[in-house]
Amino acid sequence: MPRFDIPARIIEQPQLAHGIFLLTVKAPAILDSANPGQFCMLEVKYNNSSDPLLRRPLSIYKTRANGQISFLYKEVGKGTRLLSKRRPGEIVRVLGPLGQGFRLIDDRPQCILVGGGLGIAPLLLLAERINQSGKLIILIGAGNASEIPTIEDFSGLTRYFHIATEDGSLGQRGMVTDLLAQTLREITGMAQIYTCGPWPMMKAVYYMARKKNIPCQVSLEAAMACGIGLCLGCAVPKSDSQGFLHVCREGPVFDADQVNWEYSQ
Amino acid sequence: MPRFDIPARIIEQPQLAHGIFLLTVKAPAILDSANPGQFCMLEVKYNNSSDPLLRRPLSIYKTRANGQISFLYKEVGKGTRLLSKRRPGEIVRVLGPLGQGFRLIDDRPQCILVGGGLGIAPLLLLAERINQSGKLIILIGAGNASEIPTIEDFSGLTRYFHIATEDGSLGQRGMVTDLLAQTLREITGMAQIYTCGPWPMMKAVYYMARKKNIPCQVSLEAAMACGIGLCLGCAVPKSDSQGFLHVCREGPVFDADQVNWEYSQ
Amino acid sequence: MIHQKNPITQSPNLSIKIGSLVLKNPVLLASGTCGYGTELDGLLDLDQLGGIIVKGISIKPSPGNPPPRLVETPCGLLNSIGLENVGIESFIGDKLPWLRNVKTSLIVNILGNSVEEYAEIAKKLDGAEGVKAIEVNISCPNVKAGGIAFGTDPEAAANVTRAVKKATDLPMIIKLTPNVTDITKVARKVASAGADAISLINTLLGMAIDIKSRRPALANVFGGLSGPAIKPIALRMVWQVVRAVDIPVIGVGGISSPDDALEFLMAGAKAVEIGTATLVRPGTAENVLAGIRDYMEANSIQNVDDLRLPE
Amino acid sequence: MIHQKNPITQSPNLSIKIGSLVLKNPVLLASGTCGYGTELDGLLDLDQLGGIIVKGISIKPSPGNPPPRLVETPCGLLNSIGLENVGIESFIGDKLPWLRNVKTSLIVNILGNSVEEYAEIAKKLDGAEGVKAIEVNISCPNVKAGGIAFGTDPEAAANVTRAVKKATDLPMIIKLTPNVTDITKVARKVASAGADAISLINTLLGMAIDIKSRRPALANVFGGLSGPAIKPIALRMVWQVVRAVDIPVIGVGGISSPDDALEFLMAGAKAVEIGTATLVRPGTAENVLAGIRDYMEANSIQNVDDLRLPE
Ligand SMILES: Cc1cc2nc3c(=O)[nH]c(=O)nc-3n(C[C@H](O)[C@H](O)[C@H](O)COP(=O)(O)OP(=O)(O)OC[C@H]3O[C@@H](n4cnc5c(N)ncnc54)[C@H](O)[C@@H]3O)c2cc1C
Ligand SMILES: Cc1cc2nc3c(=O)[nH]c(=O)nc-3n(C[C@H](O)[C@H](O)[C@H](O)COP(=O)(O)OP(=O)(O)OC[C@H]3O[C@@H](n4cnc5c(N)ncnc54)[C@H](O)[C@@H]3O)c2cc1C
Ligand SMILES: Cc1cc2nc3c(=O)[nH]c(=O)nc-3n(C[C@H](O)[C@H](O)[C@H](O)COP(=O)(O)O)c2cc1C
Ligand SMILES: Cc1cc2nc3c(=O)[nH]c(=O)nc-3n(C[C@H](O)[C@H](O)[C@H](O)COP(=O)(O)O)c2cc1C
Ligand code: FES
Ligand code: FES
Repeated sequence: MPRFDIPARIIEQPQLAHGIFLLTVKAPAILDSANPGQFCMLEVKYNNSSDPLLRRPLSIYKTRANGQISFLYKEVGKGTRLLSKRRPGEIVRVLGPLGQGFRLIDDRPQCILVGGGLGIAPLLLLAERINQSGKLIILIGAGNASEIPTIEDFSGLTRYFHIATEDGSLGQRGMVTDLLAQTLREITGMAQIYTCGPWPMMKAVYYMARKKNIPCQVSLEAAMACGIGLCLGCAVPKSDSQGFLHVCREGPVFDADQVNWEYSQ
Repeated sequence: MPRFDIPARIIEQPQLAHGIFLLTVKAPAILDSANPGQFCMLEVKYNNSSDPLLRRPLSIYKTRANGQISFLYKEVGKGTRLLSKRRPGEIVRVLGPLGQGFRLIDDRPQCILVGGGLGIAPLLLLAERINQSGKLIILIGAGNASEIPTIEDFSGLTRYFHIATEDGSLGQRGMVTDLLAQTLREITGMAQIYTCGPWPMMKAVYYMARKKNIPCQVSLEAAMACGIGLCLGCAVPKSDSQGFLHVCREGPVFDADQVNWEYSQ
Repeated sequence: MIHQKNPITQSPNLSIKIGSLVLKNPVLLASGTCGYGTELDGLLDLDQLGGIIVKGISIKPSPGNPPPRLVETPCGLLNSIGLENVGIESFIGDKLPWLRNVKTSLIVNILGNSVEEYAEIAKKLDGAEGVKAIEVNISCPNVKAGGIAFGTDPEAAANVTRAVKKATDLPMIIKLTPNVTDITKVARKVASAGADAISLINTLLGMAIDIKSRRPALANVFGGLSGPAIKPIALRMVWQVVRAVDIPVIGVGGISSPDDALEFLMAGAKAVEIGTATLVRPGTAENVLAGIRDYMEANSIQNVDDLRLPE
Repeated sequence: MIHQKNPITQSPNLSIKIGSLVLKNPVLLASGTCGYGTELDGLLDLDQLGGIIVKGISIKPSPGNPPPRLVETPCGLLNSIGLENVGIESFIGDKLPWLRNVKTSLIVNILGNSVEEYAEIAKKLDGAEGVKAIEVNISCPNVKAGGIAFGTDPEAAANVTRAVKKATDLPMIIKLTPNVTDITKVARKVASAGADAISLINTLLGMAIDIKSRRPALANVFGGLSGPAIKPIALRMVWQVVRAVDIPVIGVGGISSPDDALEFLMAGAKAVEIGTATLVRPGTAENVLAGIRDYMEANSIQNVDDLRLPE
């Protein structure tokens, strides 16, 4: 599984909604070996500054045939703020593709994607891939419509597409887990759930899936220093032992059973 | 002597020659109380980054009636490199005007300004000020022509204007001290020397002046943390005691006699 | 996280007590980074602050170390000023009168070459009108004798503490050096020797080499490291000392923002000192103070002491 | 500054000797920041380097500390990994075979809970094909027993040194902790107890508080501070220890660029280890090595040992 640490030129970086950016860089080498659910580590510091010190992990959101990769991200702190100031033509160092992405399960004709807020980021490539084969159900939730400005990228992929927002500004008023409950009531036959979003949401999704005996893959987040298994910092407790999963190396996508959901950081 | 620490908008920042920039910001408050030879401390870090930590001292090069101040500087390291990346419209924090500038001596009809390389930066305002009264002689030296791209700002001010470059690419081939030797041979009557440039140059200028009993003011540089007398870091040994001059507070302009020129840092 | 459930109606109470000393708020200026106060005139409203701790004063005036005295490091500053100061006589005669007019608590940082010298300076300050407390610097890494030598030896630290205590009735803060194996040992010793409070940390001993000139970048070779780089170490030591002694602890080291200050207050510091950050931005202390107030209001915290995390 | 007067014709000699161990150049990867080597496959050409020091190994496998284990600080990184590792058996069985094929010197970092454990691991490594040296970690701030407890007590440090020396014929590097009052004391003790070399520094003990959750940011409360922030402290300690002992000293702490490495080599370090910088940019060590070579060529320095500043 080849990985590359390359200086990538910024093609564009529009602000899609308040604090949400879509960064597109040219990185053909990374693109060629990228799988749905994988991520990259992006250098956010300027020039020779060492503050912020660490790179930031971002999921690969979209790829284009011409070697372009896009990252969909939210400005939440120092690092993402600096990144958002970068302009087309500038260079940003990108290390990737990293981690184990989603595993496609052949005997599951119905795939339910559950995304919360910017947790949709790793799901687009997956949705595109699934779309070529089985039945794709997409459920997306957010606080309000402006938190998910790229929703059109998903809505065209399948007619089984539902949105819930807490303030009702888009789709149904409520939580994405409400949508999932409805879906689980309706579907018959084998299914597979893929989810990414805030920890409490994923936890709820997993417990709902387990009740129905539906396998569930989750994409986790953890603070990372290296993204490639060197530092052992990105630990998440395992469900079955004293040990830890390492989000960057064995993840970020895990079978939800593996994770100790009761551990709160 | 009022000082201000203000966010100043960048008007323009052309690169005049390789690695030499002319940064113009809007800072009317600072301009109003600025005197020739004074400097400002400019924040060079981005956003919330604390590396580089310290501000950078730059002399006030030029002022315009509309509240604009210009700094003429050379990219030599991390801080100036970051500063040079800033674009019009962005904000840079500026603290100034700081320090004691040049003292105009009324009974000195002939004022000789000796600048080496970007040591000309604090001399322009002084030249403009002197020009209104006495006789102005300007001597400028540099390695080659491209190190002094703003030479026209000076050349129009007086007909007693001479340049020396080490490679002969502009003016006479040689050192600015050659020009000074010639000038000192020619002039008669009371004179005053003002100089800024590399330490060895200023030292040579001072020793030449002393031989002729001509008073000499020098603008010194020292590593600075605060620029306002808080840290006592910007020390330069005094000529007459164990004590130190503080470049930011008692300087940057000193009577050359006060300085221990034999101390090499 | 504490949510804003019942926004409080009174404004939060920021005043604190350090022994018999009452400060109007917990934000102080650290010694050596605010001169004698005058230097900040017009750039920072000293009247707003909890206190100002002036540059370390010795018996005799001192010229300090030869230059270069400063080197910038990643997120840090190395200094080897070496306690350049005007001496106690000139301080009282020339600097104190101006400082008396400032409406903040004046704390004088002192440094001696011997236990006797510490006591002598303290005695001189005892009668000086306007001085509210003494901060005893047993932690300066930049002077040959005295300074850090007292701070790294718990016994010596206790001796200085006792001597100063005897020499003055002023509240006495002992300022510790981080350059020790176990900070709690020194802290316990000075606490039981009668210190009214402990402040920490002074700078960490560091150095830099100028690879162009192929020489140490400071004329003095070693210098004291300050600034954001050292914040995690300062915070750890404050946390440890708060849990080791019963007297108030004042946190210092790399504080540049309200969030930084809140970390120290949550760790249990009674107050904070702003050092290098004032050099970088003279108005930092006012900004930190405003941010602490905002946080308390937003989180309905009435007293600044309540910021401390529950054990 | 040394000017390029007579550009040398041969390429500079970068090889160094640490006791009986010959390294092809002075650039090593620091323990805990390069995994077991495989993780860097394709991102860094290990064959180019002087050596690789793998993650600290204990007798039994260890899961390490609970998360969160990482916090970013200004120019620094706090970690509380807590020596998660596969244990000596699995290391020899599963990791060593791959490492044997790498054309660089393999150094194994070891950590025990007792003097006996250190000796036991060392004995196990003594016979292991491919292992060129042992780095004895008596400085880990993230484990309860052992680790730093040995490194802060000169006597205990000497005991571990002697025990490991007895257990193995491999060259033995003792890695010191900076969390001490006087680093030269510990250094002298381990040198006279038979260490072949000393490496320093391990991380500085620090902490951070998450003001949003109002909790220590690391589950373990304290962590070890590394990265550019600590470079001035590391360099100072290397300078001190180089002048205190006669055995080779290896410098580590905040080295990210060729200039950083040159500072340590000028201070007298025989070699350098790249730690946190590899996490930030996997190719750092190659870049550092190239930069050292360039500097030597530009300044006509034939042997890397000649970088050391004259006294
Ligand atoms: C595998 C993976 C994929 C991710 N994909 C995306 C994505 O596609 N879009 C997106 O908006 N965000 C994504 N995130 C979260 C993103 O990495 C953080 O929002 C970002 O690191 C915050 O950096 P900051 O400097 O702005 O925030 P700060 O809070 O200033 O960061 C301080 C430190 O905390 C770490 N940190 C803060 N929040 C998180 C977080 N949620 N997860 C991990 N580390 C964090 C930072 O990396 C940094 O080291 C992903 C995280 C992981 C682990
Ligand atoms: C009063 C005063 C006025 C100045 N005016 C000008 C000017 O008008 N134009 C101009 O080009 N330069 C001027 N300088 C020099 C300028 O401040 C430095 O070139 C600049 O600080 C270098 O920063 P850097 O980060 O690019 O270099 P680095 O070498 O990376 O800087 C590292 C550290 O060294 C300090 N430093 C480096 N060189 C100098 C220097 N020559 N003097 C003082 N500190 C230094 C920096 O401030 C910083 O703290 C002036 C200096 C002083 C003291
Ligand atoms: C330039 C400078 C001078 C200092 N002088 C003194 C001093 O005279 N007395 C003292 O106790 N501490 C002195 N200090 C230490 C600071 O008061 C403070 O303890 C230390 O810098 C850590 O805080 P900071 O990171 O906020 O600067 C000095 C620090 C600096 C940077
Ligand atoms: C995540 C991490 C894990 C570490 N693990 C070890 C270890 O297992 N054994 C050890 O001796 N040092 C360990 N260290 C310390 C480093 O080897 C090094 O001494 C220290 O980080 C300072 O160097 P740096 O600033 O270049 O990182 C670790 C450091 C980090 C950041
Ligand atoms: S982030 Fe370093 S091991 Fe996962
Ligand atoms: S730079 Fe701080 S006193 Fe001059």
